[in-house]
Amino acid sequence: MRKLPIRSAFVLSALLASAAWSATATPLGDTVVVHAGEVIVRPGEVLKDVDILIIDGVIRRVEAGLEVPEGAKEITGAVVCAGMIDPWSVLGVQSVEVAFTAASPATRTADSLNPFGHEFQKKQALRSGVTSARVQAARRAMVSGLCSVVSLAPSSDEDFVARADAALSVSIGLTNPASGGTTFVVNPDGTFVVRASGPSAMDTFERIAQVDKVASLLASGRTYRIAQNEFVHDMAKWKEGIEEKVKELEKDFKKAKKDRDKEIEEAKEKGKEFKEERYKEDKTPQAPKFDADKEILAKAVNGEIPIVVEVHRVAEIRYLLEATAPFGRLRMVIAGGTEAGAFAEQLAARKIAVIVNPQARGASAYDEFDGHDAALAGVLAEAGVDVLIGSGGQTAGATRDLPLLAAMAVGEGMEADAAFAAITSGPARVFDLSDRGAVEFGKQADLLILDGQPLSTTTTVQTVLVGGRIVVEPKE
Amino acid sequence: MIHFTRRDQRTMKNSSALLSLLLVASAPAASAADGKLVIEADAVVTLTGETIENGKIVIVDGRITAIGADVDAPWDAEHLDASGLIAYPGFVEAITSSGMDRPNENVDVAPFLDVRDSIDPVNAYFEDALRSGVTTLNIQQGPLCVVGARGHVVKPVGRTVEEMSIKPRAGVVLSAAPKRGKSRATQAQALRGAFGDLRRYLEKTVAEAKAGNDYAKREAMYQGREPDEESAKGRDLECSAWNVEGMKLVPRWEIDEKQAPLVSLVEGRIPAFIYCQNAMDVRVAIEIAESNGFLHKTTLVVTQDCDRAVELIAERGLPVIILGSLTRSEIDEETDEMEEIFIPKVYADAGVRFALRSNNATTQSLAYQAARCVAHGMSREDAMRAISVTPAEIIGVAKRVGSLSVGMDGNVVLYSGDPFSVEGVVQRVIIEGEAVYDRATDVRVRHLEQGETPDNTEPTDPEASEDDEAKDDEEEKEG
Amino acid sequence: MLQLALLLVAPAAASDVVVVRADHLYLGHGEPIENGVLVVSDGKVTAAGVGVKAPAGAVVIEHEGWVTPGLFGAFTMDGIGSERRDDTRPLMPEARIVHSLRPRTAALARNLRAGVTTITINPDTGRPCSGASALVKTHGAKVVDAELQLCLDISYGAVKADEHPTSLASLRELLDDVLSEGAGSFGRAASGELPVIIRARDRQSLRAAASLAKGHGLRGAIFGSYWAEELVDEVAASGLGVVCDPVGVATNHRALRSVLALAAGGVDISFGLVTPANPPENLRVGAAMCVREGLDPNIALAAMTGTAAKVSGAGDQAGIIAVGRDADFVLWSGSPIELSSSLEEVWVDGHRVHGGDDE
Amino acid sequence: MIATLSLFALSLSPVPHPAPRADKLVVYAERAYTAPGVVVTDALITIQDGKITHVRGGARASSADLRATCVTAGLVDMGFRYSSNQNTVEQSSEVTAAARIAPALDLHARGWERALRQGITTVAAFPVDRNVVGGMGAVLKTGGEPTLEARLVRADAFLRGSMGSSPSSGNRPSGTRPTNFYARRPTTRMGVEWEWRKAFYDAWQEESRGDADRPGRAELLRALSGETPVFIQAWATQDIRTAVFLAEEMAAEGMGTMRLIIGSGAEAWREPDLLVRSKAAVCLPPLPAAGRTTENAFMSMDTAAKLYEAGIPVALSAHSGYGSGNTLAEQAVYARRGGLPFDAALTAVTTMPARLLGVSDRVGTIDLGQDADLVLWNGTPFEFTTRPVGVVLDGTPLVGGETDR
Repeated sequence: MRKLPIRSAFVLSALLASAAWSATATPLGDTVVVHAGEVIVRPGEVLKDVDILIIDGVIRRVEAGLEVPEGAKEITGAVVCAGMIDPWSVLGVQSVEVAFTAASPATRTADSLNPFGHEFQKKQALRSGVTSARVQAARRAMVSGLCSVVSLAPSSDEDFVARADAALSVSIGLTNPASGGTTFVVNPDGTFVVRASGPSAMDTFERIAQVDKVASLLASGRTYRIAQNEFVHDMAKWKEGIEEKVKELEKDFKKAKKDRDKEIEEAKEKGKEFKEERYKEDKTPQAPKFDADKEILAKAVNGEIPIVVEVHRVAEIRYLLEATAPFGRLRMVIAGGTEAGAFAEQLAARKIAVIVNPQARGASAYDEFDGHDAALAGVLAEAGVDVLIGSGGQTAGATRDLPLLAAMAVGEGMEADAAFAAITSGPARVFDLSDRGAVEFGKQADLLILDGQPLSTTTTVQTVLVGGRIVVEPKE
Repeated sequence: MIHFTRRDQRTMKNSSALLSLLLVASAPAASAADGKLVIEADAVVTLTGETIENGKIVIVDGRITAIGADVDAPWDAEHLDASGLIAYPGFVEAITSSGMDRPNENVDVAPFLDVRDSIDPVNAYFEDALRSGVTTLNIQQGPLCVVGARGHVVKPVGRTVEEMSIKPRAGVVLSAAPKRGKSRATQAQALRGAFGDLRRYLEKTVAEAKAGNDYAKREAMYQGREPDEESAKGRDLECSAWNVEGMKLVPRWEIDEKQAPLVSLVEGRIPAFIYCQNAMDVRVAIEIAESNGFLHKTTLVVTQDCDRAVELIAERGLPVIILGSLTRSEIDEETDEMEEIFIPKVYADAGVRFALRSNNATTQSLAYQAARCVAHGMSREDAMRAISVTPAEIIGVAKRVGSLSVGMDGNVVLYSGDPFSVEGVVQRVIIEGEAVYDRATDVRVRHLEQGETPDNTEPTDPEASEDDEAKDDEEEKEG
Repeated sequence: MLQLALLLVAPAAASDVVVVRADHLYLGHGEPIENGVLVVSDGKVTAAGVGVKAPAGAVVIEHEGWVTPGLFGAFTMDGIGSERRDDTRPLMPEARIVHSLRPRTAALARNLRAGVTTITINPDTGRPCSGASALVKTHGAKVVDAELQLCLDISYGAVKADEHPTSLASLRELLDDVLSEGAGSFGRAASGELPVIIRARDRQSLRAAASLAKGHGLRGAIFGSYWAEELVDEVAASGLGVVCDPVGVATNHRALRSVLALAAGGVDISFGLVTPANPPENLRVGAAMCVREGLDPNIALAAMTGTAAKVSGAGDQAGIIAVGRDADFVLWSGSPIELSSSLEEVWVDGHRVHGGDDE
Repeated sequence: MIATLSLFALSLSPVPHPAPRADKLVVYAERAYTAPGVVVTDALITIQDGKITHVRGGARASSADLRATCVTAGLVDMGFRYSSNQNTVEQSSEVTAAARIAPALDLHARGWERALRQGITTVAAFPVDRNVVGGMGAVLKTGGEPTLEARLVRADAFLRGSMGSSPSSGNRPSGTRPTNFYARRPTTRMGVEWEWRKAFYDAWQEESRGDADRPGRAELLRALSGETPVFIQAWATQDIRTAVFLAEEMAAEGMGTMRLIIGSGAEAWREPDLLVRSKAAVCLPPLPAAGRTTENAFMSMDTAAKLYEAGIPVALSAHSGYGSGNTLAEQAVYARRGGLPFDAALTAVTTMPARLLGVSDRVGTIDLGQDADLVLWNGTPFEFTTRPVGVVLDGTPLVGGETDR
């Protein structure tokens, strides 16, 4: 039989230990005070020797010499920072759902989330300090649908999905891994070889055509919203008209009745059939046909939700920026952006955030990564672009390595504070998670207690708090 | 993407119309004189009441009129001497898609269809059901749908569906697990879309009716008439989750036949059976049922690792029907250890009512499934309940079948011994007072259990047999 | 501090003498030396340690970071295009991958930029014996050793459906037979003269590799660590080192556990590169990930340098900074274990070949 | 009445029990079926160093480490499929009598653990049936240290091969371009039988002529002489007949009397006289739900009983291990439902396969000096309502089921 590897006791929220996702965390009482040697309040802003007061899972105070309320649970740590947020993940989405390609704007990742899946990967991600993630199913579909932000240590099943429909996601020109094929080569000696040609990329025109499609989808969303607004307007107008007409009819009713009786009389006399006078009024305006997909597109066009576009190559990025320029309220976020460095200034000017995955690529990577430059995150940040760092949205296990990815970006020239912001406050801001991403008054107490700087290899995450609950306890 | 067990399909494939006809034809010959029958057995296991030693069951006109050790039988009743045998109520198959021509409809949302049009009364499946002591079957469309056809509860005898019928329009199947060509997200989207469409359809219908009335009023005024009396031929929507104001304006018969069954569903008038393949599907199933007001009429049809969502199911008090293998193993990614889980026990321990389903009529019949529960430490009573009373309750026929008591259908299965033991086999089956099965004259039992090869099962065409072989091999691989 | 003994007076001053004074000097083994000094002359290391005096006239570089030996990339397939393996017969012991090497290839330059100065180029696995690997410097494609290791594969990957051997039993028998017969390269492997690298893809083949090595007195390495967690004792007893499967972002936990278990069991480990499919930057990523899981940082450093060279049978030629050895080293802004550290300069044979003033 | 497993109750997981096997272990059972036909009530079985050292009836449970309602010897599955992988068979020749299965065994595969969990402690392992003569099979334990040394019960226990379509399907008829060896292999049943006959004749003649030795000859000769049994997969009637006729032809030619075991002999019931005449034994495949097995052979619940009544040695198999949903205990229940007496069912899953594999001196019964392989049941074995709840292998408790209420 297999040897049982000896493992240190690792206590985790019951969510992960048991099958159900509703967690019964270590009871802490309602009040927690964290005594910290150093608090990274937000990237670049560090307070030394302060205490953090948490009441009912929310940060109430961050100050030195705090008086500990009676009955409060006290925790001490060297460095405290906000829980990390992976802005580009598939943790909790099964690989078959990630690979699926037939989606529409109204398809919801929230529906393909498996609260019972990836238990171990979630546990590992939490242990490395990631407490939330934006997840996207059907990644390779041109329109992937709505993505969700999940909490990796939820306190209840409602809490599991932190934001069900956080943004609309689309992608431009991704290589379809199912494409390509095999060729059969017979050698002179009669032996044969089967050669796999590997997946083939779309050509540039197809990719550009996808940008067109995305732009026309957005336009259709706008048209839909306009039609809806027009209908509301027309309907109000019509009702007004009808009300007036009714008043008129009521006023004229006696006369009409008299006339009618008279006409019936006359008809009888003449032995003719009585003919009703035809009633005419304005036609009722017709409501535009409900379209679930256009509802979502309209929201995106209106900036009610962000739109995340995975796009990599120069040609598509250039055309995308051009084609989306007319949509003034669009809140666009670029994911991937392998060759986005060339557009840094434009991106900064239009306040388009870019989610970079600074992972090194081998020669077997798809052609969209041909222009991969490890320095991208640094280059963009330097130009003032809002850079987020994500684990790439392909493998659930990658979210665990989010802090390492941020460290890699630093190694390739990004400022350390910017890299830390790219996995905490940045994603929180871009995806409207106003209660996360910083250690300050009013935020949800998603905190990491560390023995060193958050991006260092040798730092250990000792305790993780989510909503004030301990979900990772220190190793023995 | 729930698959029918291969065995189901094979049973259907091996069906022999001839054998079934023989059986069906022989049934009326044994019918009771004037519809009165007395069965005298060594023991009568009623399930809901006491077990009666040397008991009698009196069946008049298909219903049980008396049951007990000392009951008076009508003087003119036919006597069935079941000495040496034990009487049980017939078992209840909680859900099945066997016994009909293709079990799945390709259209996503098709509650306007009815499985009755697909049921094949001479399918050998029904004969196999009798042989394994099943007297009630809930036939529903298969799991490859979004919203499926309406089902039908039948008994496994009769020459037509009408003769077989116990309860028509016995529910609608929905699937939270993706059908072919759909992902979980698009399946959920389609499910939600079906009810969204329904609601918008009703709203539009009401709005049109209202606009029509208003117009008629104005027209009357213009023409100098008194407006017609408004006649409310419809009634309010009785859905606990959402409402459409003004449904009184729309008579029910005016509702599109494609939408009408869904109206019954959201009003909780018919049961819903929702297929769940994995635990994650349970969440979607519950959400759809809850947000459309039919959770209280919902049964989850569960397979694979759905038991991981047992707390969710228990919280809502939903019953489940367990399909497929009763055991599964889980491997811990961190420790690499394997754990074996006996699925019914997980539900039982969480207080979830569950029904079992057979995987085939020979090696994994309903009685076998229940016996495995006993092997895994559950009580005989609980195990027996899972194939009789519970499924009868779930499909809404508990007042007629699933146990033996006065007033219930005269369905009695006479066993030679304990149905859970290796010796206990079905000797006779009586349905609504008619003796419909006798092991002594069962041709197919000699084929399946006693090795006798009926001539027509021997492959005659060598080419055809090659094909079968290839298929078998393929199936082996799949297994 | 053993390094304290290295109080050598550097040879006479010359214009080509370079002295690097670093906050942290790591020699490829042991612990890093604080405030270490490295003296290079004529492309060779002439002194290294604490308190080494700079010869007069030498160019002195003050480095506020780390200096380490050039990283060692085990098991690459760089610079050989698609000619990775000759498929005509199951045993090709005398085939040399070096003849497939195109010297001017971007792949070698990429290694260099990642701090990897020496690599082994291996014929692809998937045949019982696919030939000899080569030891190559990534700057200038200098072939250090054209016949470094004999490459064997004892796993299911080397079994073909339509050619002998089709079974694992025959595969094992075949390798046993040729090693016992001892002709040519097999004989040199069996005598311990030529190191081997044996591909193992599952627990069964790990065990088979260990027993093959034990049975024939082979030295060298197993390539493949994924399933090693439970077999550390067997591997340790075989005397073989392990070239671990590449570790990168999202590598699963079992792979990490196996690396840690091997290290804990005293087995010499290095990280396989498997370039160009796997990027050379992953060498540091793998080391960092293992450190985060609990691997001793010094073992992780050695697994990229000194131990790595040793495991691949190149312990005498690469991997460490020592007197008389080629002066191949890298200047980092911090410890290479920290991914936030940047590579600043790469020196090969006493010359700066990447970074520095050029950038 | 309900089994209590005091030791397992604490450690229910399937992990190896930390207790070293040198420790003494005492097992109590209300009934111990120590051998077919022998029942010891209130039995106390003492185990030392992995062997059974003492069995006594009328004892009290208090001194036992483990308690169960019933105990049998560990089950033996001689049709175990540890893998479906073709790399277990050397296909570069159709006849590879010298091939050994041992180096191809993946002792870490889950199949072993799955078999152990259902009470199977000993199995036969052999190459996948893609060759005519596949090679030498071995007998192994399903648990313990995952090394061959620890698990091997008997190496070279039998010569394994196949009749019927499995060695010929997928091969190409001659006339196609000979790109690989599939073009020269048999494509029909007669080709398969010819390979068998040729292999034996060649071995015999080479030996008679005193030709230089070659791999496989010794194995074939030992098989011919009856020294090692010949285990031939033959599902359908025609293949069973072919196997028997082959053995009879060899005997008639004076080349020796083979000990023939028909593997997966679903249709053996159609040829009882032939099998009795040739003294062949039969290992049955798992019972199919609708009667038809692979090769379209027909089998029913009473097949085992029929063979038993005809006096044919019969072993049951679940083809447990890789990908099988069947359990061996379940096969015994079906056989009993088909009319096989309890003792015969116990024989068919313990002593008979042990005898056929030549390992009955170590496994198959609970007797002094036998390996301490036990199955602990929560009731009378081979009933639908009972199951193995614990397994002891070589004196070490390795598996505990979930607790029973």
